Amino acid sequence: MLDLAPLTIPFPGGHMRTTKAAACLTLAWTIVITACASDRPCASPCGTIIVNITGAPETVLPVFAVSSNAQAITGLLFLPLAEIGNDLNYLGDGGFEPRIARSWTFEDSVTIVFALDRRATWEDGEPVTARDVVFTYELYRHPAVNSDEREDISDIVAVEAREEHIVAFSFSHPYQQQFYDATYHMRIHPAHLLDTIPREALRTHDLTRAPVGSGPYRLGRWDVNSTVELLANPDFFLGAPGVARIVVQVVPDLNTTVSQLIAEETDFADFLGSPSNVQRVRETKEVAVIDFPSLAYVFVGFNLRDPSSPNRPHPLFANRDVRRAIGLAVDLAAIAEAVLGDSSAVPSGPVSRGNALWDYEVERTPFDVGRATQLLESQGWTETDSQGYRVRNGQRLSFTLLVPSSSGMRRQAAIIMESQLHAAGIEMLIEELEFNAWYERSQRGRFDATLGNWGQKPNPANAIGGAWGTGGPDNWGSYSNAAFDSMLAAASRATNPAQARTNWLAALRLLQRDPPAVWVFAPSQAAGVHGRLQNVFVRSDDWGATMWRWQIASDQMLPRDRVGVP
Amino acid sequence: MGRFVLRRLAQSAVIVFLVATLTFVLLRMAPGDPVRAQFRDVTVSQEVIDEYRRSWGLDRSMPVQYVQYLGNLIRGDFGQSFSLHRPAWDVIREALPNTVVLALAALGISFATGMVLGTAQGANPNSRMDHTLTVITLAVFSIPIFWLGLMFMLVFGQWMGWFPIGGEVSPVYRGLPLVGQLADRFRHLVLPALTLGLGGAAVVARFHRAAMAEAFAENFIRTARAKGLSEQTVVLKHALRNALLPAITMFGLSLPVLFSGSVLVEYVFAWHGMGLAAFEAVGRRDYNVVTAITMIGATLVVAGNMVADLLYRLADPRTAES
Amino acid sequence: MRRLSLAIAIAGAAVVVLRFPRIMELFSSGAAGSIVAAVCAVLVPPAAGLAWHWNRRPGARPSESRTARLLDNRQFVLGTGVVALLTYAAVIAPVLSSFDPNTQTDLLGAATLAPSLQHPFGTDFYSRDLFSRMLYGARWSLGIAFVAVTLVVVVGTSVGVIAGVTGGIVDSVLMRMVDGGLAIPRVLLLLVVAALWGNLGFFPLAVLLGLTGWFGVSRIIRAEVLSLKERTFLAAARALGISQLRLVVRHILPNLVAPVTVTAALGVGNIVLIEASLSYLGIGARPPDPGWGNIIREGHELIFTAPWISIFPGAAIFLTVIGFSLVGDGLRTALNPRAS
Amino acid sequence: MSESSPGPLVAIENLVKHFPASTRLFARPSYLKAVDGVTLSLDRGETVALVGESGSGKTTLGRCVLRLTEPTSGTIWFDGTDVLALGSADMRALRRRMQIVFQDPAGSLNPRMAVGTAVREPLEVHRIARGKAARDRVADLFEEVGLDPSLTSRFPHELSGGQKQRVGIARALSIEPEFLVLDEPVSALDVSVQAQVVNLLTDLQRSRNLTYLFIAHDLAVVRHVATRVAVMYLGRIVERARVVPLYDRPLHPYTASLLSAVPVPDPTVKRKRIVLAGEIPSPRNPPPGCPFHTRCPHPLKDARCTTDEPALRELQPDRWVACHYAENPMEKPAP
Repeated sequence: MLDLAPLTIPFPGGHMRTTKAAACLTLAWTIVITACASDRPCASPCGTIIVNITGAPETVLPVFAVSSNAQAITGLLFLPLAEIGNDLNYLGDGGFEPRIARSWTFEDSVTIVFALDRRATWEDGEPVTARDVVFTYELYRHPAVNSDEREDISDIVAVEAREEHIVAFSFSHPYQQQFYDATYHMRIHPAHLLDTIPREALRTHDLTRAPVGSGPYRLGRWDVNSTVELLANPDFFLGAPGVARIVVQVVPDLNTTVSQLIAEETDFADFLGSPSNVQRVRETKEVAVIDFPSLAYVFVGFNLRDPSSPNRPHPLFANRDVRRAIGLAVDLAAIAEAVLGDSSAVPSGPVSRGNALWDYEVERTPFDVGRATQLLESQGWTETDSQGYRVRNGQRLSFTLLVPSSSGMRRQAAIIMESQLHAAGIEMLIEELEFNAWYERSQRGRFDATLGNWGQKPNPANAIGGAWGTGGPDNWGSYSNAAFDSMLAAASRATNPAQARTNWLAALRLLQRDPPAVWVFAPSQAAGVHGRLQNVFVRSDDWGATMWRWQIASDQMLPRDRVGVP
Repeated sequence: MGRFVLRRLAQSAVIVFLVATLTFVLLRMAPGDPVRAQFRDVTVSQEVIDEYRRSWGLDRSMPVQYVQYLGNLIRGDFGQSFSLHRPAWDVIREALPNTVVLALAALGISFATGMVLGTAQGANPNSRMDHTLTVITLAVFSIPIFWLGLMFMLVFGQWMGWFPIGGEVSPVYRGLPLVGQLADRFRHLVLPALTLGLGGAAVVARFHRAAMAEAFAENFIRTARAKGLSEQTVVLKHALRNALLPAITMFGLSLPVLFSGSVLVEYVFAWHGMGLAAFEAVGRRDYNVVTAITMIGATLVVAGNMVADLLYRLADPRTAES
Repeated sequence: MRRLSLAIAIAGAAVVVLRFPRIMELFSSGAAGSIVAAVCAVLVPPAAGLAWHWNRRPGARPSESRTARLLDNRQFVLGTGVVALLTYAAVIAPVLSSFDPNTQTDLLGAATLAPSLQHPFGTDFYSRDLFSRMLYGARWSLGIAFVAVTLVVVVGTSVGVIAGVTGGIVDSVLMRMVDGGLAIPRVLLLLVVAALWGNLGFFPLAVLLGLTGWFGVSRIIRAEVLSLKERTFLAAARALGISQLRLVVRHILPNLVAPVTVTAALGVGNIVLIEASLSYLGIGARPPDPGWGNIIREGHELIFTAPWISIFPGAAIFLTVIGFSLVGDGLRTALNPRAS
Repeated sequence: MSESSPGPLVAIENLVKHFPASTRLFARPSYLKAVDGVTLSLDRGETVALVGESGSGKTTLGRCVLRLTEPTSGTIWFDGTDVLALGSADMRALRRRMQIVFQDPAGSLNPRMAVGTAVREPLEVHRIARGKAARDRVADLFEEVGLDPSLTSRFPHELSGGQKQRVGIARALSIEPEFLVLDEPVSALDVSVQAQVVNLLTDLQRSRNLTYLFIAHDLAVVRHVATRVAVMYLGRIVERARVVPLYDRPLHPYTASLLSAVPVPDPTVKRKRIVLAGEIPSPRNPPPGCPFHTRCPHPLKDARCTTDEPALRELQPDRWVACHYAENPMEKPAP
């Protein structure tokens, strides 16, 4: 057969050709859209940032925010005592920037005293005081308010107002993450407005839809399903924001978001999806791609218990060598490259790229089919059936992997893994489930293996312990290793960074030898940003964190920047 | 006729009630937990989960929940949206007008295009034009709707830049003058409405062609022609009037199809209507929102069918006699 | 129809000649599926040739019969041709393609290749041969459609006939059920139901599609029965003391053949479309097995960079729907006794 | 078959059939009185003609007799049996003795069934004959009604109207009934064929000793067939008599007008034709008093006619009329 060069179908990437008619139409539109905005020069704040998110934010009050989008949006309206640094350091106070708190002192090993910034005011003009901080702490701790941050601040035993602008935090014991716990989880809420509302009625109270904050932006308009409009607070005590308005719109389909970015209809999306989407954006000169480390990692979790009767060990995965053999039989680097493209990375354990632990040098499991074969044969999987799968006592070496259908990346990884494991004589059946069904099956332990994805906070201790520690609430596969548990505890309670590091390293090495999962990949995330935006930085845990400092060059403004901006 | 209307109203109420019950039960049977669905990919303590469940009344047994739900419903309360911390009605109040606008535009496109094509075909059956149009309408009917949407988006949105790519209005809509707002709405409506309406146009054209051909074959058309009426008068006055009945039936039947199609179109075009809201709410296991949207969708469909039936009776008194 | 037989015979013969080594390979493989495909590939061309020859004989067709009218209907013949070719390709899939549909030939080197001679439809994200996946996907997509439509027709006709013949309360109850069924947005219903099971597998999915698709059919059939009931020949049959059962079986059902066939033919295309939409939403064939809907779904993410992945299955769905619509239209015209 | 019981073969007493029908939006439910108290009897071997314009209820009456339409009230006796009291099994047995031939020969045959099969079907259903015997029987029947037995494999749309009607007759005769309702059996046929079919029917009556209820919308056809005639108007019988006296001297103005419309073979004869004004009123709301008064051409018509409904009274032996002025009939139309 002749081997010709592949036929390529011409498919222009950007907007290549615009017909005359189209040009006329666009011109007409531009006239309509600009007619209403006078041609005044841009004094800061000016312009509009349009942000695409995939799902509607559930709230605009931080204490109820759960999704990352709601956290980013509420973060623009409400301030914490201090903001975590861009390096996401959570040990001591390194890198933290003042916000509501102007300064702080470590009074003793269990007390931090904050001095509040006297310039800080609520939108209604009231000053922000120590009373608000105390109120906020009580709010976050209150069972009826039921904030999911409640557990993260459980080491804080008391918050008291010493003066109108002095507040003291007391901790149950000395540890490295005290400052992080005092500042990262809570954003200060206005006591004078919210204190009179019964706590259980707060969640649905009218004030939660018209929040009064102290941040760089104020809520302009909120359409539940579609858009949140934020307007700059020109009197913000830390300096006026750079951009006059932020419109956050809900666009569920990432293809649509990417097309909108390319067509300059939107300015920012923190997630672009597949590498091919990222590539499309890269090819557009008006839009920049910003890579930043993600706080998530993807894994194949093994169930160590028999899914049909949890008291019995799993017939396959209770055996450590079978688990290791599966890890050795998949070419994780190839999967990462195929699925994530350039930003590929294989994790060494349950850690994400945005996590400070990422730099610790723990060896990755190598791709070594020979070693895998050796391990399987040592366990009696010596024969092979007609389809090439290993057989022992007439039983095929076969298991089912649960995959949530909502995640394209995970599905792709599963399909590649299926093929690689087939080559090693292991049958992996893929069972795609709708996200909630997948979650329920996984959480109830009704699976052989499940393809999961955990997001982490800057401090990963709670998330790692919850997912892999004995009896952890999210330990779906019932993994239990007392040595690992104690190393984890030691790492969390370490009083200096070196000690913490030693314990973390030991814990991760242990997980490598006795793997409860295959750590598949730790993605780096790509955000699309319109080129006219300057001073842009995307922090891994919160896309909105630095947005108030973003700016638009006045000579690069688009017509839509001016429409309706007061 | 009055009894007929009353009976149909009663039946419609029963249908909507049954649909609500079925949705209620199906949702709670479906795996997944509304509380867990709020915490995607993040760990959360059981304590928090339990408190949510208690405050949403999910800790009670299904029959108790059902009775409470019905009680609220009778008072016109669709319950709270779990994921948005506000009444489910708020979600619908925002989404419903968007869906109605899209559906009406799509219906308009379907019927206007379909009737014109169908009339052109039916008036000259088996002509060359008839055959060409048959193939074209078949082709349009056969295109998967989401594919059509993406292609429209790519060609007319991105390459040509004629129309915006998604959303029902621009993000800066509110700052526009009235004329600008109208133009903005129109520009956003074109692609989704075409996507949703073209498939329907093909169906309408096919049915209308058949009806027209049949009407033309009937004697009275021959009589009308014999009387020396112009071809145009024959087509418009006589044949069209008689072919209206199938069109009315089509209208009733096309409503459910529209609602199903709108889920995909709304998803692709980020059109914040009921279909998209339902899609998201199913994903978040937001029981009350899903049930409310299904009920309202069912009400619209049932009402549409009822109107179609009434029109049918008014247009053709013979049906009332049997 | 004669020309169609001839076309199939020639195409089939060409396949046999061009893919002869592959056929021999399949014969010697020993796998039952491969041998069946090889046997079909060898047998179809002579069978089509015979059909052509038989039709060529003078007087082979009584010019007055309904069959003859059907075979003279150009739309019907064209539609049948399209459907037959697609089905034929699906049956002899292993003969036409040397690639296994699920094999990832070279994950990092041969992914998303544009169409070439080696890969006529290109390769997908996983470097799998799309031509092969299309052929095997046809088995899934067409198979589901056939099974589901059978179910739709059987249930829809039964309910329609029962409601129409019985009348009264039974009719009211059944029709209100149908109204209810029509009032629930089908995609929503399927979303919720599918969430219960995930990857359903062939028959459950077909049954699900079938059981949610009969409402409209039963409406049409009931209306048809009601209009039949007004016809004198049923009164004549009743006057002759013919039992209700026989009345239904011998007098009503045969007169429903036309609407039922037309509905069925149009229904196949509809089900293929719905299955594709469902796969798009993540409910379809279990990966890595191909179905047209799955292929489109996998191509969706790459639609702007590797459009061929979704163009070919889209076109296949398009062809199927057109084919069956033409068949349905042809049947409608030919089976209408007044049309002569 | 019992030939034993004396008296008429079929006796209809005070038969009423109402159809529910609501007229206008938000109106109270009303009824359409298709048949409104008809009494009629047929002796063995005779032909009673039932005549009236369309809408007069004669077809409904014919169908009621066979219970193809369930009457609202009244009694029907067939050979001494109360037909309306029969259960479905007994009714099916009785159906062997009474049959119907419909007006529309095309509609009364299943378009999807070969005509031979259609005639054979009742034979098999009633276990009269099956297999070859049944086929022979069908061939005989075809010959008897004047059809070529080779037509048995044809479908209805391949036959002419006259042929179809002959099939319909053969089918009705297949189970050897004693009584036939002929529901305008020839009115849908071409005039040339009409006579042939009518002749066939008279021949069959003679050879098989059949009793006919012959329904027709004018008096022309029935003159040579019927022994007695009943004229219906708006669901009621307005005149009932033997053929000769009725044709000679119609006592009811409606009969007179119908009779005046019968063409006379001799074109030289001039005759005054009575043309009725308007159309038959809707049976949904029949006029008060004499139902015919709105169109009555009788010179003596007066206020009484609009208020009092005339009873059907026996004016002469076997001569019943429902007209206040039956004693002063209108002039017999010329000659």
